[in-house]
Amino acid sequence: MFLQAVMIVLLAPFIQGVIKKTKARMQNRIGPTVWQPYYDLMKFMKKDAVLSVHSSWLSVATPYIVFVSIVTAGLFIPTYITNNGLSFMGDIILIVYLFAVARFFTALSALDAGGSFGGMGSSREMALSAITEPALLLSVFAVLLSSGTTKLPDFIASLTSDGWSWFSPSYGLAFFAMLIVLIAETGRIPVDNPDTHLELTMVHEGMLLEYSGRYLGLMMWAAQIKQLLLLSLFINLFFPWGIASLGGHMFVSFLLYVAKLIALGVLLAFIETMYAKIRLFKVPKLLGSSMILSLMAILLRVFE
Amino acid sequence: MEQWIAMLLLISAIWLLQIRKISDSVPILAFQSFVLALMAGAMWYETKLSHLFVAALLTLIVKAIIIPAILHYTIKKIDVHRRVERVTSKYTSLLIAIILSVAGFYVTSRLHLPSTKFGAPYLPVSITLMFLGTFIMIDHKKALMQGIGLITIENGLFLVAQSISYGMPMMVELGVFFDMLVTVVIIGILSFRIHSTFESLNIEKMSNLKG
Amino acid sequence: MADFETRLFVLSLLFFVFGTFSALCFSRRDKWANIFAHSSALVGGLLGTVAASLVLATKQPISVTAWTIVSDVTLRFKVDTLSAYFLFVISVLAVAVSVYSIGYVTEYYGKKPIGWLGGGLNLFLLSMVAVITVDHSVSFLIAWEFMSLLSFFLVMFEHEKPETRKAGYVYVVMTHFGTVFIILSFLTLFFFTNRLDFQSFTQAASDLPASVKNIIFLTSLIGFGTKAGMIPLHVWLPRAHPAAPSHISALMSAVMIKTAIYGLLRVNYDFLKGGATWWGAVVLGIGVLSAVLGILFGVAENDMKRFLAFSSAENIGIIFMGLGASLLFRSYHEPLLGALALTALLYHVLNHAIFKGLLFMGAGSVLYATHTKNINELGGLIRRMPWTAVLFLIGGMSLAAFPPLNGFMSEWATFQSLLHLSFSLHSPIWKTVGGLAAATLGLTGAFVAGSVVKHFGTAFLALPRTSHAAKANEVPLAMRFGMVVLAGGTVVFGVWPGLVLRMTNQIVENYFHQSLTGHAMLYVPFHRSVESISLGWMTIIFLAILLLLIALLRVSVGKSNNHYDETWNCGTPLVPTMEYTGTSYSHPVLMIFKRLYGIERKIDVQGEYAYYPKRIRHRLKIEAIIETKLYRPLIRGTVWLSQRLRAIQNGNLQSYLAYMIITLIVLLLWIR
Amino acid sequence: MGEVSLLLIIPVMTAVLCWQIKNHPIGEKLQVAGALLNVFIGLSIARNAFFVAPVTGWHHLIYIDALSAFNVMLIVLIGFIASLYSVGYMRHEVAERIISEEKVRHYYLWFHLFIGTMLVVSVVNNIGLLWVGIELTTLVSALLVAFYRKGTSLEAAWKYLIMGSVGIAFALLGIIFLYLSGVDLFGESAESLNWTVLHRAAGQLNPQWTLIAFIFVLVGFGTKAGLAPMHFWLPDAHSQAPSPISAVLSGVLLNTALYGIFRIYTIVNTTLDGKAASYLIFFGLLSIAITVPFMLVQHDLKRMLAYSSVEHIGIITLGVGIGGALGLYGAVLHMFHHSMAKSLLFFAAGNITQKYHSKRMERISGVLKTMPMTGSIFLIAAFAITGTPPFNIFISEFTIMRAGFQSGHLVATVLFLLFVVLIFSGMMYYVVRMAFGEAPAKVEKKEMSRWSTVALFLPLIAVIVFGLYVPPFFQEIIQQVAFVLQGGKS
Repeated sequence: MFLQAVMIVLLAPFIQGVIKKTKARMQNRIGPTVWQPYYDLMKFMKKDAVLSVHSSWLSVATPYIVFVSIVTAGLFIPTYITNNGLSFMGDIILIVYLFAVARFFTALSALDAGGSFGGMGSSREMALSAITEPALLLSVFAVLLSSGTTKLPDFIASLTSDGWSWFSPSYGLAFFAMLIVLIAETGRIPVDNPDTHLELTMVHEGMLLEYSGRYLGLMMWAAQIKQLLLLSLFINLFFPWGIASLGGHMFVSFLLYVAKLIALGVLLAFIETMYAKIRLFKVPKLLGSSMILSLMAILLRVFE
Repeated sequence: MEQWIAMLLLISAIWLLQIRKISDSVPILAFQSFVLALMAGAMWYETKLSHLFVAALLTLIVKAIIIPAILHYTIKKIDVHRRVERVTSKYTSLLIAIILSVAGFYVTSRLHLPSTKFGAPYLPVSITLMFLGTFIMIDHKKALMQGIGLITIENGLFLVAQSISYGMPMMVELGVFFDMLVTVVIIGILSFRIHSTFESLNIEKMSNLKG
Repeated sequence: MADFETRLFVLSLLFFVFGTFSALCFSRRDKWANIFAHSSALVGGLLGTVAASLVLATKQPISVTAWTIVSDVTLRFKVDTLSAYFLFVISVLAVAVSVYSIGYVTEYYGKKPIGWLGGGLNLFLLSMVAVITVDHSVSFLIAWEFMSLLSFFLVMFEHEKPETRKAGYVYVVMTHFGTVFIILSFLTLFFFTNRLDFQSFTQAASDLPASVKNIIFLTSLIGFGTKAGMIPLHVWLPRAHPAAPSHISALMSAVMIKTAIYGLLRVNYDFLKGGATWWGAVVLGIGVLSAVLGILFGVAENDMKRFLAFSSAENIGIIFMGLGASLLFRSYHEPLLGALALTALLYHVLNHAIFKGLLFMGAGSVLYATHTKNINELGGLIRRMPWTAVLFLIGGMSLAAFPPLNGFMSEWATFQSLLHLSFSLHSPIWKTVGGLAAATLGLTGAFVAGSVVKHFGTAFLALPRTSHAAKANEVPLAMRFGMVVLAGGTVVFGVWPGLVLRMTNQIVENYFHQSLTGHAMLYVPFHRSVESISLGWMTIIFLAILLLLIALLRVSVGKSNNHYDETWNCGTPLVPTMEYTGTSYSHPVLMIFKRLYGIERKIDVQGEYAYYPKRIRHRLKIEAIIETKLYRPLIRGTVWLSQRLRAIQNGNLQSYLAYMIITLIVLLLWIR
Repeated sequence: MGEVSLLLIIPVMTAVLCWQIKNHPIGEKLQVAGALLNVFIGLSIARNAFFVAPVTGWHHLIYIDALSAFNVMLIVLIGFIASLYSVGYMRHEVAERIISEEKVRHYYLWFHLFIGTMLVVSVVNNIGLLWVGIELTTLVSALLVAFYRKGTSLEAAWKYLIMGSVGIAFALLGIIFLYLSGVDLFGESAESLNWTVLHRAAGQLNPQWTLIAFIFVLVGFGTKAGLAPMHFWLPDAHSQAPSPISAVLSGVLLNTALYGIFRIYTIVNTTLDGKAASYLIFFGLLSIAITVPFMLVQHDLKRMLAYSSVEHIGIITLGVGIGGALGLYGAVLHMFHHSMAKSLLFFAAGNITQKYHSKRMERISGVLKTMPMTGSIFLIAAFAITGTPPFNIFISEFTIMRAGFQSGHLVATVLFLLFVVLIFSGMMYYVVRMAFGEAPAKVEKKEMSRWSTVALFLPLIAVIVFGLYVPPFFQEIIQQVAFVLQGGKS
């Protein structure tokens, strides 16, 4: 478990870098190196922090809470091994709610300083999350329905054991449903724009506006980890092939896992360059369509 | 004989509906009561039941003399010589009266009650009298006329009481007479007060208590 | 052994009685009334807690016969495991609330009769205990209405405010309507069993014809549902709860509406013992409806207590989901799953009682310190009242079902039971429904989180918006202590589900002959897989990682040195009016769900250029569709009709006489 | 035997004395004393009737069984409380210059005569005399209704008198028919109207005659008892009379009229073996239903209470109609409970109207602030009268509902429940508005006189205690009365 914790923490910035790099290339820019996020984080950690005079202890506590709760959630998500021996204490529901905790504190800290940008971002985030969360759950359930458990390791075990049924249509639908949710949750275009601070468009970044130094670093790191976790969740729900159970040939599966991550990252970057950001009040429709997809997936699964 | 009496009673009741002045009602009422007394006398003559005689006597005294006297006094005191006011027109009221009489006869006929020795024809008449009495109260707007309607109803009662059941037990009859008397007196008192308060006996003025 | 518990139970009742009378005796002396009333309530609560836990431990029911009311109606208290569980909930809340009140009622000193308030509180507790312990339908009805009546009077405590009077009226009428339905269901049971005591209901009711069972089920559902505040019968709830004094609202929201759940369990599990499948579906549907609509209406609120009231409706919805699921499982003969669902709902009953009590107390503390419940007039309280802030935050997190607090545990169990509708039942409908229901539960969870952020953020963070908020002071010790008790509860019952399971299993085993195991971990062995959750361990890991992180940062880069400066506000100094208000916070949601709110939005811009306005007024009129579309027409129609009907009494004597004679003639024509 | 004559004489004596004694303070105390004395006598008679044997006398002119005794008990109790209350009430009226002192003496005169007439009604054995008594109550109480010589009170009195007399006349016809139905059994003798005799022979009576007799009696006495649709005089009279009189009218007079109906009903029902019950159920339900709109939209406090009386008379009638041991038990219990609660309510309303100088409910608010005692009692009574637990009315209403379900009158019972809850919501709307809130500025915060508050307590105790505990001896009494109503056979 400790290994996994370290792994996700260290791997997250790399994936972020990969995505940024790919994007840059697709926009015919050289772009920073894939290691850039690591430099950023180190820089942030060293820098002094400026906090608002109006802010309370909450602003200081939040980054730690957010970071830790996301890392904790990471321990329950299979990455390159099915079972790291922790799954008895949590399942997908706990994961979703740990993410919710992180989001909750982020939104609170955004209000702490009293600026209207923070409030704007926070209120948008919470409004969108109210639709993202059921969409995520629904798409996950659509997949889990086949194995009848909310425990991811058991699910993956059953999935790998009784063959990988990618071609069943319900999987296809669920796949697209979850892809939409994935984009929304990682705060990427067309739902949110991660590299802007323009108040009309931003959602997640707006909440971090008052942060600087180590606190900002932790927040961004946490965001990257969350992105990694969602990607690996996605991967293991849909392409769990080659994943090792405890004591299996770890190394191979680890390499496979990284490869899948990179591939998915590239895909995300691709999508991001293809589309433009849509209006805030269009987003619910998008997520709605995701829910419809997962509902259809469930129906197909049920009535087949 | 019985037929005649019955007819007279009916006519007197309908007549009460047709009067022009309130003061006219008093003699008609007296006449009605007199006929009633006559009837009681006749019953006594046929059945030789002593208390029927007493009843006849009481009817004569109380109903045909005292009560009209009281009413007359009241009317004089309030001096309502004016014309009576009706809800319906004279002819409509006549029509309704006829209908009510028919209804009364019909009702009693379809009750097919076991007939008694004497005065079988009196039953429908008495019920009709009650209907007509109530109609008098409904039709006339002058408060006093409702007293008169009431007395008509009571006459109808007496008709039954005397004829078919050969009168009630003595004590009850006395009580009833007493009540009649008191009622009329109180009606008199109240109509005095009403007249002094409302400057009229028109009960349509007295419709402030609604809902 | 049992007689010891009996003594404790009777003693606790007597303490409530004593509290009532002593408070009334001292109604001249506020201080004494306060102390006597609430201390005796406290003792009564403690005794009740002990008695309840003993009964749950030993499974020996308490039975006390008080007296005979009329011929065959006896007032007897019988505490079996189900009653004991609810007794436990009530008593715990009684303890916390009575401690809290000692501080809270000081606000009313000299202004309002403390004696009546304290006495009312005691009687209210007494009546609630009676409701869940009497075992005869007539005495149940008496206790039930007595409870409603007392809560009505307590709601009316600040009857100078017109809206309070309106709330009280709506409340008392709706609860009476509900009672009528309960009476109907009892009478129906009586019609077939020819007895009125619960004993014979339990024996006879299970083998009634199906149609009769359906009638009983529906009437009892409507009857108890009104009190529980299920949508669409909830309209009294968001009115009455905010109107009452806060410690009373805490009791009403945390405990009183739970007595309805008790009633439903009694009827469905003890009396009817199984019925049609659609029962579960109906309850589940109502649950989903209540949960979603309840919180959606709640999101729009800027009044703390109104929001909490709406969220009570939402939580009732969650409880109903559990109930519906358990009924479904029962009708499909899935004992283990039924047990899980029943546990989930019982667990949530306790949890909701605890955190909703805590939150209402928190709102009460804010009210006490600032004399306003409107969050748009608050702000920055976290610095003025740190204790209240933290406690309120804990309550809010538990309300939003965040691990490691208790709210999460029961929601997890509910999630599991809903999901296993689709995992374990074979009918395709339930497979679909289960997933959807679970998703809606997620939806409500997210909305709750959003509203909690809104309320905590607006009321406690950033700059104070008014002088009330700026001059607020921390509340007295007693109030804080009362809240701390419940806050402790949220943590303990979160990380140690075993405590609750030990109690609920006693009940669940009666009905499903199955039980869930667990100490620090809730463990459900299904035939296909094993579901388990352990917040205790999760917390430990969480803390471990936290410490590790801090330590690492310390050693690698040392302590972060912070500078403090003005919030960046496009270069202009930040003033409170620029802060995000509650209204603006919930605006996106309102826009997304326009249809539900019947929003009337008016923006009028003054000034010659629209882009350089002198003044902008923005009015947002929100009304819940249920009231406008359902209730208002009904009421208007009734009044209109009765005004027409009143015409028969037209004040005219002649027409009255006409009625008489017509009646007579008709009757004479009627008879043979 | 002497007791009974005392029972009838004392009220008359009191009346005359109050009228004659010019000294007002003595007079008012004296009338209270008289009423109190009568309570003792009445209760002792009642005790004999309940637990020993029916009291008879004056060669079978007097016959007091459980039913009569029950009525006597109610009359003396309510009478006493009302006379107690009248003291404070009338003092206030005099102080307010509304009436003069010798008008008060007239008031006491008529008041006690009124009580006397009602006692006569309930002790006589002969149905004819019973009729006479009821007519007398009409006449006397009409004068009391007209007590304030205002236009409205005269109007009310006139309507009351006329409708009452017409109804009574119908009733007399009914009684004559009843007499006829028995006359060929017993021949013309005073005995043949004694209801003991009739009752014994109920089996052989002529069914046609008895049925039509019952119809006339029902419409007739029904008018007096305020059964819909003959009730229209009732709200006027009850709202215009002085409050203590309203209490007596609602609390006792209606019961007395019902007593007349039930007496005859027991005979008729035995003759027609249960055919008559349906009429009672119909009129009972109609009376409950007809009050609903007037409760939902109402402006006058005392009218509202009057309508609620109509409702409760309906409930009692319904209970008797439903019948069976349980139904009758409930009905009788309801009689008692209604008298207590309603008189309490009227007394409280009397205090309120005197304090606010108005019966218009929109002018009344914040009673709890101006008169905490009266206000809280008013609230309790209001909840009690609408059948809310834990107060007495609920017990009886629920018993009647039980009986309804037991005897299979499901529709009637459900309708009954529906109407009751509608009435509750109507009444509460106004009660809440009156009791709570801020009082108008001009009204001073002070209870009415001690007399006016003390009188509230006796019924209050009944209202509260009997809701939670009906003492066994009282249950025994109710059993007895129900037994009589059942026609002596269980």
